[in-house]
This record gives sequence, structure tokens and C-alpha cells, in this order.
Amino acid sequence: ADTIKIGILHSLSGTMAISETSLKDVALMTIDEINANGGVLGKKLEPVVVDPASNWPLFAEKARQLISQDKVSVVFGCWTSVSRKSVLPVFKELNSLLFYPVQYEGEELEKNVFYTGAAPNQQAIPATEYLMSKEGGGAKRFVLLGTDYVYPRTTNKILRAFLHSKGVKDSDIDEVYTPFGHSDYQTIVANIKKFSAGGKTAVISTINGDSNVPFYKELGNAGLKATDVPVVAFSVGEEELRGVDAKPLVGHLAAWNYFESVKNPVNTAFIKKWKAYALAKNLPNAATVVTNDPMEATYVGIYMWKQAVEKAKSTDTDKVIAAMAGQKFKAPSGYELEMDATNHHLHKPVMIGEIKADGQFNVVNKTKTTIRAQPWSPYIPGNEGKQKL
Amino acid sequence: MDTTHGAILYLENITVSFDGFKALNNLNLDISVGELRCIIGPNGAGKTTMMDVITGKTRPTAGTAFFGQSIDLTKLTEYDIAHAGIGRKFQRPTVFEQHTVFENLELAMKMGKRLTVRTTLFSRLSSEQIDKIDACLRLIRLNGNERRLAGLLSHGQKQWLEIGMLLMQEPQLLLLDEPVAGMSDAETARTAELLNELRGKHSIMVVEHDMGFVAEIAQQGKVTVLHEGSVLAAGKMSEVQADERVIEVYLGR
Amino acid sequence: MTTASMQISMAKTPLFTRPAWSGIIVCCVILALLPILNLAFPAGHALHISSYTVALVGKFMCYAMAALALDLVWGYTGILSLGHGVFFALGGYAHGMYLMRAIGRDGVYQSNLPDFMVFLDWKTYPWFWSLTDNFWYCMALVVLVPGVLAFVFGYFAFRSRIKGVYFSIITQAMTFAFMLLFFRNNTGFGGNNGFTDFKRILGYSITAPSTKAVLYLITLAFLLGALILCRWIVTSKLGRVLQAVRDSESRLMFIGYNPLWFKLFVWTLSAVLCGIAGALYVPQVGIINPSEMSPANSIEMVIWAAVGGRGSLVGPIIGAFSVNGLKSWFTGAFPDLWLYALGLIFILVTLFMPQGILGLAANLKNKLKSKPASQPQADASSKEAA
Amino acid sequence: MLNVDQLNQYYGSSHTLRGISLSLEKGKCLALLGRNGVGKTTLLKCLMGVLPSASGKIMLEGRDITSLKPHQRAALGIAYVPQGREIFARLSVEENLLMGMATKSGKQALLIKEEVYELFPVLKEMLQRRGGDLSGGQQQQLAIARALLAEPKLIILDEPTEGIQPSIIKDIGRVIRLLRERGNIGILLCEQYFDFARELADNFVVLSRGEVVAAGSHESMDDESVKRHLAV
Amino acid sequence: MKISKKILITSALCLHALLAQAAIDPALLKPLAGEDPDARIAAVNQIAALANDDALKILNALNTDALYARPDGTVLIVDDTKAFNPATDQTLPTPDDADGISVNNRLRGVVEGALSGLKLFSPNRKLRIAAATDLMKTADPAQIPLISKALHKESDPEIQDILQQVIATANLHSPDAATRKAAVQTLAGSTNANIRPALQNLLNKNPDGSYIEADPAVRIEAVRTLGVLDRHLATVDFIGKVFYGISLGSVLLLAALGLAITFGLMGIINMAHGELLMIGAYTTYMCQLLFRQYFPAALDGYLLVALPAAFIVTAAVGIVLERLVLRWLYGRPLETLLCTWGISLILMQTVRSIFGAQNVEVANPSWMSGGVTVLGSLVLSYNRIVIIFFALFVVLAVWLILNKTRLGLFVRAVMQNRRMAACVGVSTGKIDMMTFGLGCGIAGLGGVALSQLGNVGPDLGQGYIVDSFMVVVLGGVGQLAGTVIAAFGLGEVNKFLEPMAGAVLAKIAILVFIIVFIQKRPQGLFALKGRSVE
Ligand SMILES: Nc1ncnc2c1ncn2[C@@H]1O[C@H](COP(=O)(O)OP(=O)(O)OP(=O)(O)O)[C@@H](O)[C@H]1O
Ligand SMILES: Nc1ncnc2c1ncn2[C@@H]1O[C@H](COP(=O)(O)OP(=O)(O)OP(=O)(O)O)[C@@H](O)[C@H]1O
Ligand SMILES: [Mg+2]
Ligand SMILES: [Mg+2]
Repeated sequence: ADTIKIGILHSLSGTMAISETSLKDVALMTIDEINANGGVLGKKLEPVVVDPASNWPLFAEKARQLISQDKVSVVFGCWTSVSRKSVLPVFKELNSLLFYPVQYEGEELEKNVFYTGAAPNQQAIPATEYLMSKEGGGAKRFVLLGTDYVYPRTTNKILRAFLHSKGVKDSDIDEVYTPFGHSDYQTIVANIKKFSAGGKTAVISTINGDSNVPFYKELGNAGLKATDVPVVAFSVGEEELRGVDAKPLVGHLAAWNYFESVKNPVNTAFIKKWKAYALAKNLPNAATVVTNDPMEATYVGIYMWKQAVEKAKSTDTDKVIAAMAGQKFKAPSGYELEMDATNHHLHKPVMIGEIKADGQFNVVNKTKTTIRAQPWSPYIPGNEGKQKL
Repeated sequence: MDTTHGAILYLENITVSFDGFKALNNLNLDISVGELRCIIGPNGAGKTTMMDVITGKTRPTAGTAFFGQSIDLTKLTEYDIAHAGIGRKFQRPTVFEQHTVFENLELAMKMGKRLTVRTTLFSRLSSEQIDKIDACLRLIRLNGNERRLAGLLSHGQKQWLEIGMLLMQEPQLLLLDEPVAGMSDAETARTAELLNELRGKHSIMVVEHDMGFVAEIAQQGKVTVLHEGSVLAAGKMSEVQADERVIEVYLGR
Repeated sequence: MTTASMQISMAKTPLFTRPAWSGIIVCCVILALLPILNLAFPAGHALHISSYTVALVGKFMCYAMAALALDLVWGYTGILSLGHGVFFALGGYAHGMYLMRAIGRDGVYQSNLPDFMVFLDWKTYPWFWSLTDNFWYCMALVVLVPGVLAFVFGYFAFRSRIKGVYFSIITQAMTFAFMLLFFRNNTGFGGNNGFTDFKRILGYSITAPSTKAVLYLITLAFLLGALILCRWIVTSKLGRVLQAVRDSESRLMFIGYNPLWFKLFVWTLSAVLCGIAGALYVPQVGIINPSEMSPANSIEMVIWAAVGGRGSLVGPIIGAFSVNGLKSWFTGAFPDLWLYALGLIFILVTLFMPQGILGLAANLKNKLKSKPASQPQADASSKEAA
Repeated sequence: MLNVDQLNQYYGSSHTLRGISLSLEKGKCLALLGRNGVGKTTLLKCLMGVLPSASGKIMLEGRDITSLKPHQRAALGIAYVPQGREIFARLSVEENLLMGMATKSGKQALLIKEEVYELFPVLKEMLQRRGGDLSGGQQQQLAIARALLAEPKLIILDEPTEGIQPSIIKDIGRVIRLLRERGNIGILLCEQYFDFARELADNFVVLSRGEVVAAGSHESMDDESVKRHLAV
Repeated sequence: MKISKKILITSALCLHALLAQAAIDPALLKPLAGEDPDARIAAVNQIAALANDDALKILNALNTDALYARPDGTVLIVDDTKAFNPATDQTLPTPDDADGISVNNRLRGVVEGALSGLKLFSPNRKLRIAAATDLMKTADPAQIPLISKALHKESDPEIQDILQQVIATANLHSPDAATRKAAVQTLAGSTNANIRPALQNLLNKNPDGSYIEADPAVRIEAVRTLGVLDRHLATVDFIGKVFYGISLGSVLLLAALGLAITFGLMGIINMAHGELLMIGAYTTYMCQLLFRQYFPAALDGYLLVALPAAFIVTAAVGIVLERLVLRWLYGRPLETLLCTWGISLILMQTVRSIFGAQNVEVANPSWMSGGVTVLGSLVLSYNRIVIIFFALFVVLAVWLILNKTRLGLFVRAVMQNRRMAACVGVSTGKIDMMTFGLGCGIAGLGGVALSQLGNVGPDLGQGYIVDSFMVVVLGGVGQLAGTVIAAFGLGEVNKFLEPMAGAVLAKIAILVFIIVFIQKRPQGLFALKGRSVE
């Protein structure tokens, strides 16, 4: 064939469309950009977009379709862990490649997957450390608030172990879970308020998707300000804040590996390209598009794959996997990211941002260098020495 | 069933009240084995409600209802009562509209066994049973229509079909609520004939407003007049018809 | 002769006519050939069927079985269940437990326990996992768990004479409650990730083409078996009683039937069939998780049955195949627009094919047969009857 | 005032009404007779517009109403007492009566005439009860009262005496006679109760298998030929 | 925190001596633009100590992200295009190279502390109350002289009360046992939950087993005060739960009310109901956009326009759907499920194509932001209160329409017996259209309310559809009163269960409750009895 096919496996409908649609668009933009610069190995890239519709078995079916019917060389996609878990067996069986761009709970390492989002040690732990620091307010008590599913449960388990190691007692940790799609946070916010009477409190939120807005609205109306009880969230980024009136949220935090507000030439160019692309393609709300961490991770992923293919001079899965090790890329975050030689995760910087009234983030803390991912958290017993494939 | 005292149905002091309105008020009534009893009475006298009580559809607020000596109707469910041997034709024809005429009769047919999942799953019609249904079809003059959906029948035809179903049930006690409403005079006469044939074989309770018909089937038997939920008068047809109170509330001048 | 002509046009048509039977047999043969062609011919050969297609059809057959089960209670008994997804999923979970055990020490933590239990710090299997390493025990669970749940739930609901939408809504509440329960990590079924990454079944590699072919053929056999079983039931007198329950339950009581047991029987049977469908689904799809219990999934099952034509047994099967087939095709071919297409199809089907696809076919046939007799009143009269 | 010409109707492929023609004058009562299932109700439904007619013409006071919808016909002054009563089961008796005046407007539509209560005293007692809770005969009375309240030009009665106690049947008969005597209303009465029909009707029509097989005036109603068509 | 308090004192003391305009030393300002957090905090404190107008301006600007810095370290207060230089007291057009000075929580805390200290002497009563309440959080003995001074000047009894409590709280740490005891006694009248930990602390033991509070008299007093406080808090807690329940109930009610008409009354199993809610919410969003664009001054009023707009838009959508599709389906309720499911897919995707898959932003108008604190610690947020009343208003309106108007009578008649209604002269088509339009319009109103509480996105409706059906069915199909009771009942049950079982188990328990409840009442809460049902 005179093109190289690339699969894009993101939900365009259903509950996850809210997050995943823009990843599809960024991927298409990146592919356009690569094609405009001559493609890969002299061939143009040809995106194949499918819609797994936020339906996990459908993810597996579509993955199989992309690999075996459309014969794509690589797939960029998935957001939720369960969708990744659902397609994993397919990628293993058909020996193909998946790039996964979202932060997740770790505890996984697969030969056929490259993880370009953060592992817990690249997001959750630094954020908690920040909250405990003088600059972060010196929190003594913690509310671990999450939606009841695997990612929050695992993250909180790791965090609890981490907090124990820092001398925080169980009585100073409150773990609260809500069902999916929960939208009534009155009781929970009242309880946070009560809990916070006992000392400087911070909330670590792993609330999923749509539930964030009602939570923050309730928080704001109950008069809990970030200076009293800061909330740090791991799944609230620029894209999510587009749908919220950010004024009451000023000062609450998020931890990511990239923020749109980071200033450096690569990022400036990245944002510019994205805005131009949105306008050119007439995306909905094109005038107000933003970039965020998973979008950057998608962008980085595609470029790293390109570099690896060029190094391997082939799109053969095994050769590309071999060539991926140690790939470096100057990312919009302003750092040179490196694909770990052994664990398929990126070395990433960690940034903490405070929400500003305009929905952007004020980066209040970032690591000096990139941090190596620890997909197997040392805070979970039995994980020692399990850092390689 | 125990009918040693000669009566098949006893109603004693039955009261049914709907939010304070007494549809039946201390009603007492009994029917002997093999009797054909006509019940008349003004609209809203409580005739249908009484049948509801007997068949378990409505639970009386007070009073007892016995079928034979030992079966307490107020404690049984509708299907137990039906199984015990009381069949009913409703005032408004109610048949299984999505079933054919034939199937309606088949469903109603007495099987001798309890009607359970197992018995119905393995049941096959014997040729006798088919003959029985055929005979019934001719009786109700729906032969030729047996494969039509019951819902497509006209009002009068549904009345007939429901009578047919009642016959297939072979109950000991038949309750007929206005069997000839919507039937032409000739058909009314036929129905009377039919009931006269059944007389003695079954106990029958008939509610009707058609005086000609009542006279024809009551013959020398007892006619009960209900009014405002209790018995107003009872006696031979001629006596009842002459009763001033009955004329006043029911027959008109 | 008026009556005679009425008789022909308005009599019930038998459930499957002779041509229908031959159609079913031909379909089965074609379906059975698919995996064989897949194995027999190399990729690229004209007769080769891709493994993707085989996997897809295998999945659809499971859906079809669920739709068939639903038709038994909805189409024939008038019980609209908006919670059949829970039986499907429970069947799937029961089988999934075995498949998880069969992974053995090949999981990422190389432990005897499934991965999710390891990182939740569980040291031993909870009681409800005991014996699940036995395949046959799990197969018994596949039948028993949905069956017992349906029996208990149905017993109380039918005994209280809950009907119509009230019943539908509590089934929805049931599946929703189960979904939330299974979402919790602590329930012991892997939280929202559910079970995945199966390795082998009865010692055979689950990804081997031959294993897949066998699973496929077993599914086909079960589907055909279920169809025959359902047909036997609905054509027996029991079937007519069930339809009477649907149309006029109270009238039925007055001729001596206790609807409770009849309803409970089909309801439980339907749940069991659905559970079996779920159990067949899991190894073929490779994942089972609580989203199968989401209310929307159960509603989709209802929609397959409605699109195909309820109350006709084959209709729901056709519906499951066509709706899912279209969905698979659309999501790949028009990822941005497919919801419009699918939504429009649902609307058009209801408007123009009140009896579903099957009803349309029957109508066309009737039209061809009796051209002159087709009257504009046909429509009005059918409304009248309803 | 009412002229029906060559009316045909089909249920699916069965020909239920076959070229029916009849006419009714103002101030007259026309009785429609026939055995069970011959198509009487069907004909009345066609006249009311509940069922479409395949061919033929229905004229009301010289106006072609064949293609009008039922509510348009009601607005032109047709009232209908259907077989099976068709009470609004969950509306109160009073509301049911008010529905009878749906075609009227303003104050007129809110005032229930005392006449009706005189005719059917039970209704007054039961104004607040739900229509569906009434006994069969009470419902039938309600249905007739509802039709009368519309003050129609043409009233169509489908077996109005079904399930009604003898004294009230007599009252109904009196009302019909009264209406007829007023002379400004046409009455189409479908009745199985032959004596009742004979007493009231000026003219009659006998249907058999969807066809008019006999018709004539009051006097010829007792004829053997007519009786034959009604016999089983 | 320590520094900030000292500043508070100094700044407050200097406040009455607000000096005439004096430009601020740029050297004081420079660290604000720098990187070193401690230097910035020190700078803020020093500026606050100036306690003049400019200082107030600068602190306010810092707090609202209006303070900018140029690369050379010049600090500017920027207002749109104009920039005020506090060092020179000049106002210039904003230079291009000015960049916002970022403030983190810690600095913001310091700034706010400084500001509230300044505010304690403000002539504005509201500001004083806010400042006094703020002080409650940090009550510290070092502040006592300052607060006493403020208390001395204060004439408002409410503020006096608060300040007294602040002093008492601070006095809990006094070295003098008698003072401590008096403080504990003073606090007995407090309703503030925040002092509970401090009181409790008096009763705790040191690691060596001795009491932290050595004086037993104080401890006895503390036990008594704690008892009073706990009783009060229990009451507050209970009232809070009741309020939350009502509030959740009103949300459920608004979500379900439209469905109570389209499904309950008309029998259409309207799976697109959620999408109508969504359309209502998007209409609100559009109104807000329009106001932002054309009447920014009246932005707070957008909601008042959104209500009729949402009603009209959703009613119009409903009418179109009814005329095009649903009117062919009367009498075939189960088919409506399939059809409206299709409609729901289409509506969702349409919104997704127009507005994008992401949520859109709908802000509470300022009069609905925040909340009122009652009984010392219970916050009732304005938006919830407004929504409760709005829900009651809508219910009342619907009830009146259905039961007190001729239209309502026709609607009920048509829904019960379509054919007969036509025969008595009701134009059923028109009534159908209007009823469905009304139901949809009410769903639209529900959407407006929901937009004030949660997110507005294409999936908005999906989150409410199941709950809505449960509410309608639980109440009894076609029973408006039932719907109302069911909604509030579910709200209350949920809110009383949640603290006990957690949100997840509470939700499961609610579902089980519904299943069990229906067993007891198979026709819902307000079942019709008697023959009329058949
Ligand atoms: N569920 C109910 N609620 C209120 N009143 C009721 C109910 N059921 C029946 N009634 C009243 O009880 C009375 C008796 O009704 P019933 O149907 O038994 O009369 P009936 O003797 O059969 O009259 P008909 O000859 O007209 O059929 C009537 O006045 C009726 O309105
Ligand atoms: N919806 C329908 N579809 C098909 N056939 C019907 C339908 N309704 C009635 N019929 C048939 O049409 C014929 C005429 O019915 P119709 O109800 O008009 O009879 P009728 O003269 O009113 O009888 P009755 O005296 O019993 O009321 C009957 O044979 C009946 O079976
Ligand atoms: Mg009666
Ligand atoms: Mg008739």
C-alpha cells in the first residue's frame, strides 16, 4: 500500500464522548501535520476513525476491526481503563500496537501498549506532596473523594499508603465514594465542611467526568473556598473547565503533566496549530478550543511512533516496539520527554496548577526534570521489583 | 363438594362499601342445588357487585359467603373459586380478543386436572374434546367462525361466545350477568331455551332486566329483587311483578 | 360467501410455515459454515471468511438469544422487562468466574488470585468464589444464578400482581441496583473493569481459532435449541394461556388459571436463556463488566425484539442481527453520523413496520397474494381491533 | 336531513356494509334492526366518522360530511350513544356530562341542564363518583345524558336500552318520543328490543349481512317478511 | 500565618489614620512580581501595614488577578485597557509586555487575611460580618487586643456576638484557668460547629495520660458546653438533612414532571424525555450567551428570559415530534418506546454536532450564587432554595391547568378515551399536540433548573431519565400528586440514608426500596381503586 493506516479508537458518542472527541481531533490534526511534512517513510498516513460509542465490548470489536479488517499499523485510543482492558486481549492476540494517552491507576504493563499518560507516581503522589508542603497550605487532614470504580479506588489505596508513610493517621483520612453519574453533593460537601473543622483539610478528588460540575457548584455555593479547603483533582483539565463557570473554583488545583498555560515555544506553536485546525475544520465551539494533557499525550504519542517507525524503517509491530525504547521528543510541556527503555511509559514532568477565573491554570509548582513512571506502585505490597516487562 | 344441606351458595350479611357507599348492605341469599334463580333489581342495586363477591373479585367488607358447606369464598382467590366450580359470564362481554373463537373455548374447557404449567404444556386435545368444542360452537352458532379472532366479533356474538366458554367450564354454579343484553328477541328466546335445558343439571343464577326473558326462565322458581344492596322482595315471578315496591323502584308504571 | 372469505384473511397464520422452516434451516447451515470457511481457507482466498466476521456473528448470536428470551416474556406474555441485561450479565459473570480461575498463575501478579483481588489485598477467595474453578459447577451457576434471581424476584412481583409499566420499572431498578453493586470494587467481581484477559477454557487457549470456532458452533446450537424450545412452548396450550395472560389476565383467573405460576415459569425460563446467552458471550467477547447491566443495555434488547417484530420468535433474532449489524457497520463507516442513521431507522420501523421487519415481510407477501382485495380500510380496521 | 347513499365498508377484505342507502327526516325516528353481527354498529360508526367508509356518500342537511372527522361531525350536530357506553372512566360523572357539551363554548358549556337530572335522577346523586365506578345501567344512562346535553340535530343511539331497568327504559322511550315531537331533531335508533323500537319508530330499516333487506314505515314493521329477517 | 496576624494588628491599628495619597515604594512592590514565595508574602504584609488606599487597591487587585508586572519589575493594577501604577500614581494604557502576577492559595490566604483585618473596621456592615466570621477560623490569643478594640467600637449586636465568641475561642488557650472557664461558658451559647474540636481538645489526654486541660472545673464546664453544642448540632444536622432531601426532591420533581404528563397522562413511554431536559438546559445556555453578547449589564437576568424561552423551544420541539411521529402511535404505547429512543439518539447527536461533545458553561446568576448560613453552621445555597420554590410553582401551575381548566378536562378525556372524545366533538389531534407540547415545555423548564445545578452537555438527559421514570411510576402513573410525593419522598429517604450508608449503598438501597415498595402498592403510591381502573 502507498499509505500507512492509523486507527483512531475514541468514543464519539455516549458518556465518554465528552472527553474523547477532542483526542480524535488532535490525532487527526497531528496526522495532517505529519502528512504535510512528507508523511512517514515517504508514505502518507491514512487515519481510520471508528466510534466505539463508550461501549466496552464494542471497543474490543472495533479494535479487532481496525487491526484485522482495516489493517492499521497502530491504534491511538481509549480513555477509560476498562476500555483499555477490553481491547488488550485483542492487541495481544493480533500483536498490534496501542498508544494510550490518559493518566491511569497503573498496575499494568503490556508489550503491545505504550502509555503516554501519567502513572500514579507522576500525578497523584506529587500532588499530595504539594498539598502537604508549606506552599500548598500544609494540609493535615485529607478527604479522598472519588467515583466508585477501579481508578479512584486504586489511586486512593496508593495515596493512603503514601499518607501513612508520611505519618498521617487513619482518623485524618476520610474516604468517600459516589456512584457513577452522581449529581447531588449536598451531603458530601456538608460532611467535608464538618471534617475540615478538625484541622487544615484538603480534598483529593478522583471524581469522574460529569460529576465534577455539580460537585464544584455545590462546593462554591456552600462557601468552601480554595483557601479554606483546597481540592486537587486528577481528571479536571482545561477541557472540562470549559463547561464550568470557573469563578467560584479559583484556587482549586489540578495535577497534570501539561497545562495549556505553560509558556514555551513548542507549546505556543502547538496551541496555535490546534486553534487554527479547529477553525479550519469548523469544530463546534471552534473559537474557544483549548488544549489539555491527554491531547498533548496523544500528540506526543503519534510523533514518537513516527520517530520509531523511521528508526525501524518499518511499521512491523515488533520492530517498532524495539525502536520505541528511548525515543525522545520535545513536547509542548516544555520538556524533552523520553520513552522509558523498559516500561513503555514516558518520563514526564509533574505540574500542579491552580484554577483561574478564565478556566486556565496557574502553574504553581512543577518538577525540575521529568520523572520516571512507576506503573507498579511501591505503595502496593508485592510490587517490589516489578518494573519491567 | 359438600352440599348436604341442599344449598350450594350461602351469602350471609354481606356488606360491601366503597369509601362509605354501601353497594351491598347486609345481603342474605342462598341458592339450592340445581336451582335456577333470577335476580332482578334497579341499576346500581348491587347485582354485579354481588357476583364480584361470589367470584372473589371484590372482598366483602363484612359477612360470609359459602360455596356448599365448607368452601369459604371470601378466603379464596379468583382461580380457586373458578376451580371449585363457579363460572361467570360478565355483564360486558369479556373474551380473549387476541385468541380465536376456538382457542377461547379450548382455554375455558374443563380438564379434570388443575390447570398448571405442566398440564398445559403437555396437553393435547383428544378427539372427544374437539367434538365437545364443535358441539358448543354449533350451540352458540359460531361454527364457521372458529378460526376468527374473538376481538373481531360483534357485541352479540361475544355474548354468545362467553356463554359458550361458561358451558365449556362445566361449573356447578353458573353466574350469568345480563346474558341477553344486546341480543335480538329471537336470540333471547334461544338463550331461554338453553337455560331451561341446563336447569337441574347446574345451579344457575341469572341477572337480567328483560322481564320477558326472566318470566320465561323463572317459570315457577324464585325471583329475588335486590334494591340498594339488600333483598327487597322475593317470590314467584308473578308475585314479584305485582309487588308495589318492586313496581315503584324497578318496573315502573 | 362472506364468512368463508373472512376466515381465510383473518385467521391466525401458523407460527412457522413450511417455507419459514426451510429458511431457518438454510440460515443455520450458512451460519455453521462461516467458521469452517474461516479455518479451511487461508486469508485472501475468495471463500475465506475473516475471523472478525466470525467473531461478530458469534456475538450477534448471543444477542439474538437474549432477544429471543425477551420475546418469550414480552411478545407472548406481555411482561415487558427492562432488566434482562442483569440476567445476561449474571450468566456472563458466572462463566467469567471460571475463566478467571482458569487463568491460574498467568496473571500479571502471578498469583493464584485474579489480579484485581491481588491489588485489593485479598488473601483468599471470598466464599462465593469457592468451587468456581470447576467448569461444570460454573455452568450450573450460569443457569442457577439468573434462574433463582428471576424466580425470587418474579415470585414476589407476580404475587403482588405488579403489572405493566410498574413491573418494567422495577426490573429497571433491579438492573440498575445490580450495576451499582457490581461497580463497587469491594463486591468482589472486579469493579467496573469486570473480568477480562482470559487465557484458556477447559485447557484450550481461548484465542486459538479452533477454540473460537467451537465456541461459535456451540452458540449456534444453543440458539437453535432455544428457538425450538420456545416454539414448542408457544405452540402448546401453555403458549395460548400465556397469550391470554398478556391480553386479559383477570379473565383468565375466572376460568381457573392461576397466572402466577405461568408467569413465573416463562419469566424464569427467559432469565435462564438470557443467562446462557451471557455465558456464551463472555468467552467470545473476552470481557464482562457491569456496564452490561446498565439500564440502557436492557432497553436495547427490547429494541432488538421490537425492530425484528415481537411475538414471532424469529423476529427478535432478525432484529438482534440487523440492529447490531447496522450498528457495527455504521460506527465504522460513519463514526460521526451513525446515531442519526440508527435513530432514524428506529423511527421509521415503528411508523412503517408496526409488526417489525417480520411483519413487513408478511405484509408484502399478503399484498402480492391478494392484490385486488387490498383495501384502504386495512389500516383502520387494525387500529380498531387494537 | 340525513341521507346515506350506497355506503360500503370493509374490515380488511371482508365486505361489512354493502351499498347501504337510507334517509331520515327531521323530527322522525328511524329504527335500525337486524340480527347480531349484521353490521348495525358498523354502520353507525361510519355515520359518526369513527370508521372510514370505502365508498358512498353521507349527507347531513344537504351537506356532504363523508370525509369529515368525528369531532367535525359532532360540531355539526351529531351526537352518539355508542354500544358499550364508552364512559370516560376516570372522570367524574359531572365531568363526563360536561364533556357532552364539548362543542359548546362560553357559559353554555358549563351549565348542566336540570332536565337531564329529572330524567336520570341517579346521576345527580353520583355527580362526584368516577364514571367507571358506576353500574352498567347507570353508565348507559350517563351515556345517553351526555348525548342529550349536546342538543344535537341528529342523535344516534346504539342499543340504548341495553342493561337498563324497565322503568327507566320507559322513561327513555318517553324522552325519545318527546324529542321526536319537538320536531327539530332526527333520531337514528339501533335496537334489538323490538317492541321498544316499534313503539318509537316512524320508519325502519332491516340489515342482513351488511345489506338493507327491508325498509318501510311503522305500519309494515310487523310484517312476516321483516320478522323473518330478524329470526335466527 | 503568624506574620499575617501581626500585620493584621498593625494594619488595623493604623487604619483610622488612613494617610493621604502616598505613592508606594517600588522596592516594596518588586518582590510581588518575583518568584520567591516567602518574599512575596513579606511584601504583602508590608504593603498591608501601610494601610492606605493604594495598599487596599493593590491587595484587592492581587486577590482578583488584576495585578500585572512588566519584565522590569514595575507593578501595575490593570483594568481592561488602563493600567494604574501605584508607584507613580499614574494611569497609562496597558503596556503589551505586562503579564499577570500569579497568586497561589497560600498567598491568597495571606491577602485575604490582611483584607479582612482591614475590613473589620469597614463602615459596611456586611463586610464586617464577613471579616468577623473569617476571624473565627483562625481565632488566636494574639488577636485578642485587636478584636477587643473592634468589639469596643462595634454597635451591631450580631457582630458583637461573633466577636465575643472569637475572643472566647481564642481565650481557650489562655494560661489563666478562670479565663478559660469563662471562655468555655461564653461558648455555650455558640452555634458554630468549628469550635467543637477546640473544646473537645480540652478533654483529650496527653500521651502521658494527664489531661491537656489541667483544671477539672474547666473540664466540667467543657463537658457541659459540648453537650449543649452537640445537641444543637444534632438538630442542625437533622434540619440539614431535611433541607437536602427537599432540595433533591425538587430536582427529581422538576426532572420528572414533564414525564408525568407525556408518560403518566398520555401513555407515551418517552425515552426522549431526558433530551428535552437537555434542550431546556441548552436554551438556558443560549440565553446566557445572548445576554453576555448584547446585554452584559443585565446578565443576571438571563434566567428570567431563559424560562419562557426554554418552555417555548422545548414545547415547539415536542409539537413537531408529535405531529411528525408520535401521533401515529397512540394506542401502541410500547412502540413509542422504540420510536422515542430513536428520537433521543438523534436529538443527542444533533446537539453534539452543534455545540460539541463537551459540556458548555452555564453560570449561576449572582443572586443565585452562594448561600445563607442559618443556625450557625448550616449553609442553604440560594440556587437550591430558588429551585425548591420554582418546583412548587411549576407543580401548582400544572395542577391548575389540568384540573381547573376546560383544556385540562379535554386533555384527561382524550387520554382516557380518544375515540369517544372525538365523538363528543373534541379535536383530539389538537389536544394531543397541546398536551405533548405542555409536557415537553415543562421538561424544558426542568432543564433550566438542572442547568443551575449540574453540567450542561449532550448526555445531561441520560442521567435523569431512569430517575424520572422511577418517580412517575412510584407515584402512580397519571397521578400528579403521586409524582410530587414520590419525588420528595425519594429525596428524603436518600438524604437520610446517605450519611449512614454512603452515597453508593444509599443509591442501591433506594432502588431496593422502590422494588419493595411497589410490592406493597402495585399501582404506585396513589393507586386508583375500583372498577374505573379496568
Ligand atoms: N368501585 C366502586 N366505587 C364506588 N362505587 C361503586 C364501585 N363499584 C360499584 N359502585 C357502586 O355500587 C353500586 C352497585 O353497582 P352494581 O354494578 O353492583 O349494580 P348492578 O346492580 O349490577 O346494576 P346494573 O343493573 O346497572 O348493572 C352502584 O351504585 C355503583 O355506582
Ligand atoms: N374490527 C373488526 N374487524 C373485523 N370485523 C369486524 C370488526 N368489528 C366487527 N366485525 C364484524 O363485522 C360484522 C358486523 O359487526 P357489527 O358490530 O356492526 O354488528 P352489529 O350488527 O352491531 O351486531 P350486534 O347486534 O351484535 O351488536 C360482524 O360480523 C363482526 O364480526
Ligand atoms: Mg350490573
Ligand atoms: Mg352492535
